[in-house]
Amino acid sequence: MSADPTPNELIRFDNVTKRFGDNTVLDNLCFSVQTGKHVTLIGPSGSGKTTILRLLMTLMKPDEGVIRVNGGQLFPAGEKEVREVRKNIGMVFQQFNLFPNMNVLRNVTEAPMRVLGMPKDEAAERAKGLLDLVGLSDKHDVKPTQLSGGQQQRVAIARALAMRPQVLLLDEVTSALDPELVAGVLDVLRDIARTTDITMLCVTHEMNFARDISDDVLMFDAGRVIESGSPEKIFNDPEHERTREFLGAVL
Amino acid sequence: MSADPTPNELIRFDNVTKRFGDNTVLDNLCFSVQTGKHVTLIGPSGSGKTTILRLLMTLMKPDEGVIRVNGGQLFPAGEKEVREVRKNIGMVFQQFNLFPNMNVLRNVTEAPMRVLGMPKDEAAERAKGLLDLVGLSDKHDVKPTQLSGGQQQRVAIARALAMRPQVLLLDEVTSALDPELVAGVLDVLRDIARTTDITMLCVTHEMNFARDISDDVLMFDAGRVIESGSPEKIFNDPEHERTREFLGAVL
Amino acid sequence: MNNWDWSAVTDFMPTFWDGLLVTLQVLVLGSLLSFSLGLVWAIGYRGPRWVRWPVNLVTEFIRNTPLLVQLFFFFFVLPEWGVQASALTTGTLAIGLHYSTYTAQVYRAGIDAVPAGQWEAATALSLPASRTWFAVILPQAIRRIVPALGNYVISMLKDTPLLMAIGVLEMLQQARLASAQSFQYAEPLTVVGIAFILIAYPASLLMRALERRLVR
Amino acid sequence: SKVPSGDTLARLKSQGTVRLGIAGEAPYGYIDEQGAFTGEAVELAKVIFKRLGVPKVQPSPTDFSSLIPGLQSQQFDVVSAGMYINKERCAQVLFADPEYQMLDSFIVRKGNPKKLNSYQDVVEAKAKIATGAGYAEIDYAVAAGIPRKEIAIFQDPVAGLNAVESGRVDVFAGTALTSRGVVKKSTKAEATKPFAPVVDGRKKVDGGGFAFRLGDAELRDAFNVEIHKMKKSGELFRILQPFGFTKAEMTTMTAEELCDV
Amino acid sequence: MTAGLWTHWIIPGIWITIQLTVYSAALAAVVAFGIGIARTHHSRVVRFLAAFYTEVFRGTSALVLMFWLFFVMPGLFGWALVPMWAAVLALGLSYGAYGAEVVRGALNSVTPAQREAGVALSFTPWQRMRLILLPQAVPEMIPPFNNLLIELLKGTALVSLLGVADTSFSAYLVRLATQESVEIYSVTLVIYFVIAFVLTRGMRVLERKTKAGIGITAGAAGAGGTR
Ligand SMILES: Nc1ncnc2c1ncn2[C@@H]1O[C@H](COP(=O)(O)OP(=O)(O)OP(=O)(O)O)[C@@H](O)[C@H]1O
Ligand SMILES: Nc1ncnc2c1ncn2[C@@H]1O[C@H](COP(=O)(O)OP(=O)(O)OP(=O)(O)O)[C@@H](O)[C@H]1O
Ligand SMILES: [Mg+2]
Ligand SMILES: [Mg+2]
Repeated sequence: MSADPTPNELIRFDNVTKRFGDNTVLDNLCFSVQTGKHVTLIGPSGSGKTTILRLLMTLMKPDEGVIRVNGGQLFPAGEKEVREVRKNIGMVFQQFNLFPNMNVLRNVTEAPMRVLGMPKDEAAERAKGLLDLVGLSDKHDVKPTQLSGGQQQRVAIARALAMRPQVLLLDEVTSALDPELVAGVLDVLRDIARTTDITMLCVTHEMNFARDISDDVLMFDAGRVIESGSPEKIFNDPEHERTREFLGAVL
Repeated sequence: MSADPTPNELIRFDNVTKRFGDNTVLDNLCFSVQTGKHVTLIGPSGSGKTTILRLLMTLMKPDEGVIRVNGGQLFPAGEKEVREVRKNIGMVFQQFNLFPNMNVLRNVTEAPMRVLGMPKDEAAERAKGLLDLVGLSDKHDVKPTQLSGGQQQRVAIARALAMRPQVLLLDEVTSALDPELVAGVLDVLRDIARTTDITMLCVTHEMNFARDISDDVLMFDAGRVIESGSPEKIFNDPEHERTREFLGAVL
Repeated sequence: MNNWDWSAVTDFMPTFWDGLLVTLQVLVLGSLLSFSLGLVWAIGYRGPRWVRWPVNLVTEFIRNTPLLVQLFFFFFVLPEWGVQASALTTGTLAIGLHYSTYTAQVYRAGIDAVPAGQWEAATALSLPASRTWFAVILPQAIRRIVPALGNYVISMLKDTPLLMAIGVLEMLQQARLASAQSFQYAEPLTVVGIAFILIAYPASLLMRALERRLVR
Repeated sequence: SKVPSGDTLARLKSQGTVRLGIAGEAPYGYIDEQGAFTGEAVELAKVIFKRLGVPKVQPSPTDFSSLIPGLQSQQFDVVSAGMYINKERCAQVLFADPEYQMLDSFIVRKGNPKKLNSYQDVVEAKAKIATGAGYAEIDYAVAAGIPRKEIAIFQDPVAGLNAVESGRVDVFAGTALTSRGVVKKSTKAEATKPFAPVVDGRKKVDGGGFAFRLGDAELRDAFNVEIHKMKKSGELFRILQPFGFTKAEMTTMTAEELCDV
Repeated sequence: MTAGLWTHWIIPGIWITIQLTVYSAALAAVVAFGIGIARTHHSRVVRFLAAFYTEVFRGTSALVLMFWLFFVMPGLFGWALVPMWAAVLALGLSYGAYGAEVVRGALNSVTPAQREAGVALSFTPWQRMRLILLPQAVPEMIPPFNNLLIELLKGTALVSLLGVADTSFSAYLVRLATQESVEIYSVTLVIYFVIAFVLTRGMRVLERKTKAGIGITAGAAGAGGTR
């Protein structure tokens, strides 16, 4: 939560405020994430966790404040700069949001080919590797609608990774899944967290998963970070009353 | 369940069969209800209880068999005879089905005025009395959408009674209500059962209510009456294995 | 039917076929124009305010005023602006423009039915706007769009007779010319009326079948 | 409404109004810049019907090709709109004797670049010709050898003028007076010298007259009596002159003669 | 344009346009409810005839129908229609066919339970229609009716081709008198746009009122309107 830039800082929110009408969702928020760290955001519903990810992904704009990613400024900034910065960020959504009109392989190759200008063969090669990684090597030609939710979410993870982002944003990626499909998706993510040096910013209600993979946990409430630290500290010995209350309810 | 007509018999099903496609819902059903009795139909879901009430209300037609109400024949019969017989029957639905385009008072006065040709003043007088009875004397001018479910159901009961039917059909009238609203509606019905000589045919899952008001209980299964008798007998000492099973599950 | 004259029908048939050809020509070109122009409007509806607002105004205006008056407007005004166009061209442009304001709404509804998550996923993958539109959004919107467009093609067919007002020799104008010459009104007009029903009814059956298949 | 029957003149007298079908075309029956009805036919009708005992003339504009059907279906009691008397029309309506005779004229671009002065010129120059819906000029053009399909048809002479000005067509064929009147305000177009169309090798001079329903012979005859008187006294010319008619357009032809050709 | 042209032609023309719209809309409403209700009738024959009507009148072009009524009917059946009434008839019959589909759709959208409640109270089929189904279906019909009304308003311009002196035909005559095409047709388009705007506003008010009548407070749901 320090306010001075440090050399290996990848994401930085400075006094970011976001309002919806009268509802101030983020209130002068400051925080930063170091390169390569896996950070989990926890907090009660409506505390603004999703909003943070959507701001980073430029799906909405803050009302005030500055957001920086990898030195580049996301807000305020011109459309072109934003596009450059955005290429470093991947996101996986709660509802998967695969493109239903493309088969699995094309879902994964589309962006590298069109955005990074990767040749078709190379993109396909890479996509196959990633689909192997998420355990779907036999589903290349299938349309997303023919997959289970868990399979769709694993394709979505592969799709996000295909752009080789520096940061991966994950917003409750298992909460739309049937309980028996959750484990498969979390295993894939654990694998990625372990074997790559990607920076992860992760909103989740799966506290065990958060404990497993996180370097840092940020506890949110009412648009502010009220507590942060290692998962051991946060889960075993929270400082704030609010955190204790929240963990008491979800654990 | 006797097959010979007795003088004070009000409702009589003779070998009634009803099918939906391949599904035989009522299978050569025979039963009768004496004038003034309060009869409760119980049985597992899908056993055909609602179907019996809907046949009586002429909302559907049987495939075979004869249905008589108060000596008049409902099926087979012409449109005009049916309408005459139908005037003797009132029904209260699970989903209330009040008319949203009329206020509470008009919901209750409309049918007596239009169908029985009752003068407006008399109909209003009567309606006010009934709305008193169901405890809604202060809601005459309100639209149904502004009432709670329990209040709506009580208006629906008043509406059915306003036609002075000989028979009142009640199909799980409390099952769409929030638990705290159920008691009010059942109290109103107990009152009516006690103070009037109306014949009641009642489908319910509220076994206590059934025990309170019933003269007879008919146990249905797979489109047949498998057992009937006083509530004491049925609830305390059922003959059939199936009845015991069913009561074990619901009590 | 006291004075129905079959020979008047036979006399009319050759010019009727000419008229039918013109009608179909207007229909095909007008449809293509309205399909593409409508898409432009629809994309405009989603643009920034300074695009959206004028596009809305223009399309509302065109949609709420009669095609017939628009036909006159273009027919008499285009030349004053130095645009030389035949009646047929003017008519096709006018009907295409008029119907583009309807197809724009069809596109809009189809596009709005694509879940917001699809736009967000495209942004998250940094897909350029053109790819987002043509590879992600439109392919999904198309199943709602196609049957509705088909229905407007049928409406357009029924509006082609208006082009007679500026002298386009479509079916109705042919019928009128034939009548003005022979003073027999019943036969040519009846032939044209029946022709419309014979074309429009099967076409609308086809559209309904298509709708059932595509929109589920 | 049912088609009324019986003596039309008596009915008109008792109503006090006669409905006159016009085509909005100068100089026959049109509205002026103040929005009032005027024109040769309107003014003439006012005089004659007053003498027949019908004080009021109610002009009713419609498009040219709807005039005869409108007359037949009782929209109007009489029609006058620069309508030439010819065989086909005589089968549909009764014409009064013509109040004028008329040659055709073309509206062409200023200077008549293609030198189009007759239907024959149009054929030779392969020029694009237009005329009005229901006009007799269609048949003249066809008689000169222009395929019917290639004749553009406009609703009215102003549309024709616009088409000529903009180069959509090379000529618009109409009656001499119409062409002369319409081009008055135009800087880009002019009217050719009047000429007689040739049909079946014969020069054709047309006459225009009032048209009545086939059943209204008595009305037509009464009208004829008046118009003959006015021809003799010169009153007819005095009425027509302000609308651009000249002595050359006065005629002694009868409807009967014109109906034969 | 001179004042004379306005007072003699354009303004009376607007008035004719409004009259035509009102009369045709009234006829179309009668047809729409008649045919629309017939399409929910229990008798198969009635339903078939109603469907047949809808298909025929939706299949043909309003302008062709108008010409047919005006030019052909007198010859075939020996009675003539004033152009104004031929137009009202053509517009009313064909827009009525479109309206019938709206009525049918709205009636079908009332939950079947309401019909059953009506049966349980011994209402006759007609009483059920009048007292229960229609009052609930009408608010649903208003937004699509608004769209049809605008189409009908535009359709009234067709009468100018029969020589009825409505707004379009007045514009046409004024053009002949002044040869100023741009001005007159621009003004005409604006006139139609303004009338359409007023009609749409009126229908929105009507929608709010009828919805309030069945206990729905509009607003969030938004008035459908022409968009
Ligand atoms: N598009 C929007 N318009 C208006 N309000 C919004 C919008 N998106 C979010 N909000 C509001 O912002 C607040 C924070 O929302 P956000 O989705 O960030 O919460 P969250 O922490 O992700 O909650 P959850 O755990 O339920 O997903 C909520 O009160 C929500 O109602
Ligand atoms: N309209 C219908 N079409 C087809 N099948 C129907 C229809 N109505 C009822 N059924 C079937 O008839 C059977 C009996 O239905 P009914 O509603 O009479 O049962 P029930 O005893 O009232 O059950 P519950 O206690 O669940 O209300 C069920 O299997 C049901 O699926
Ligand atoms: Mg969230
Ligand atoms: Mg039931």
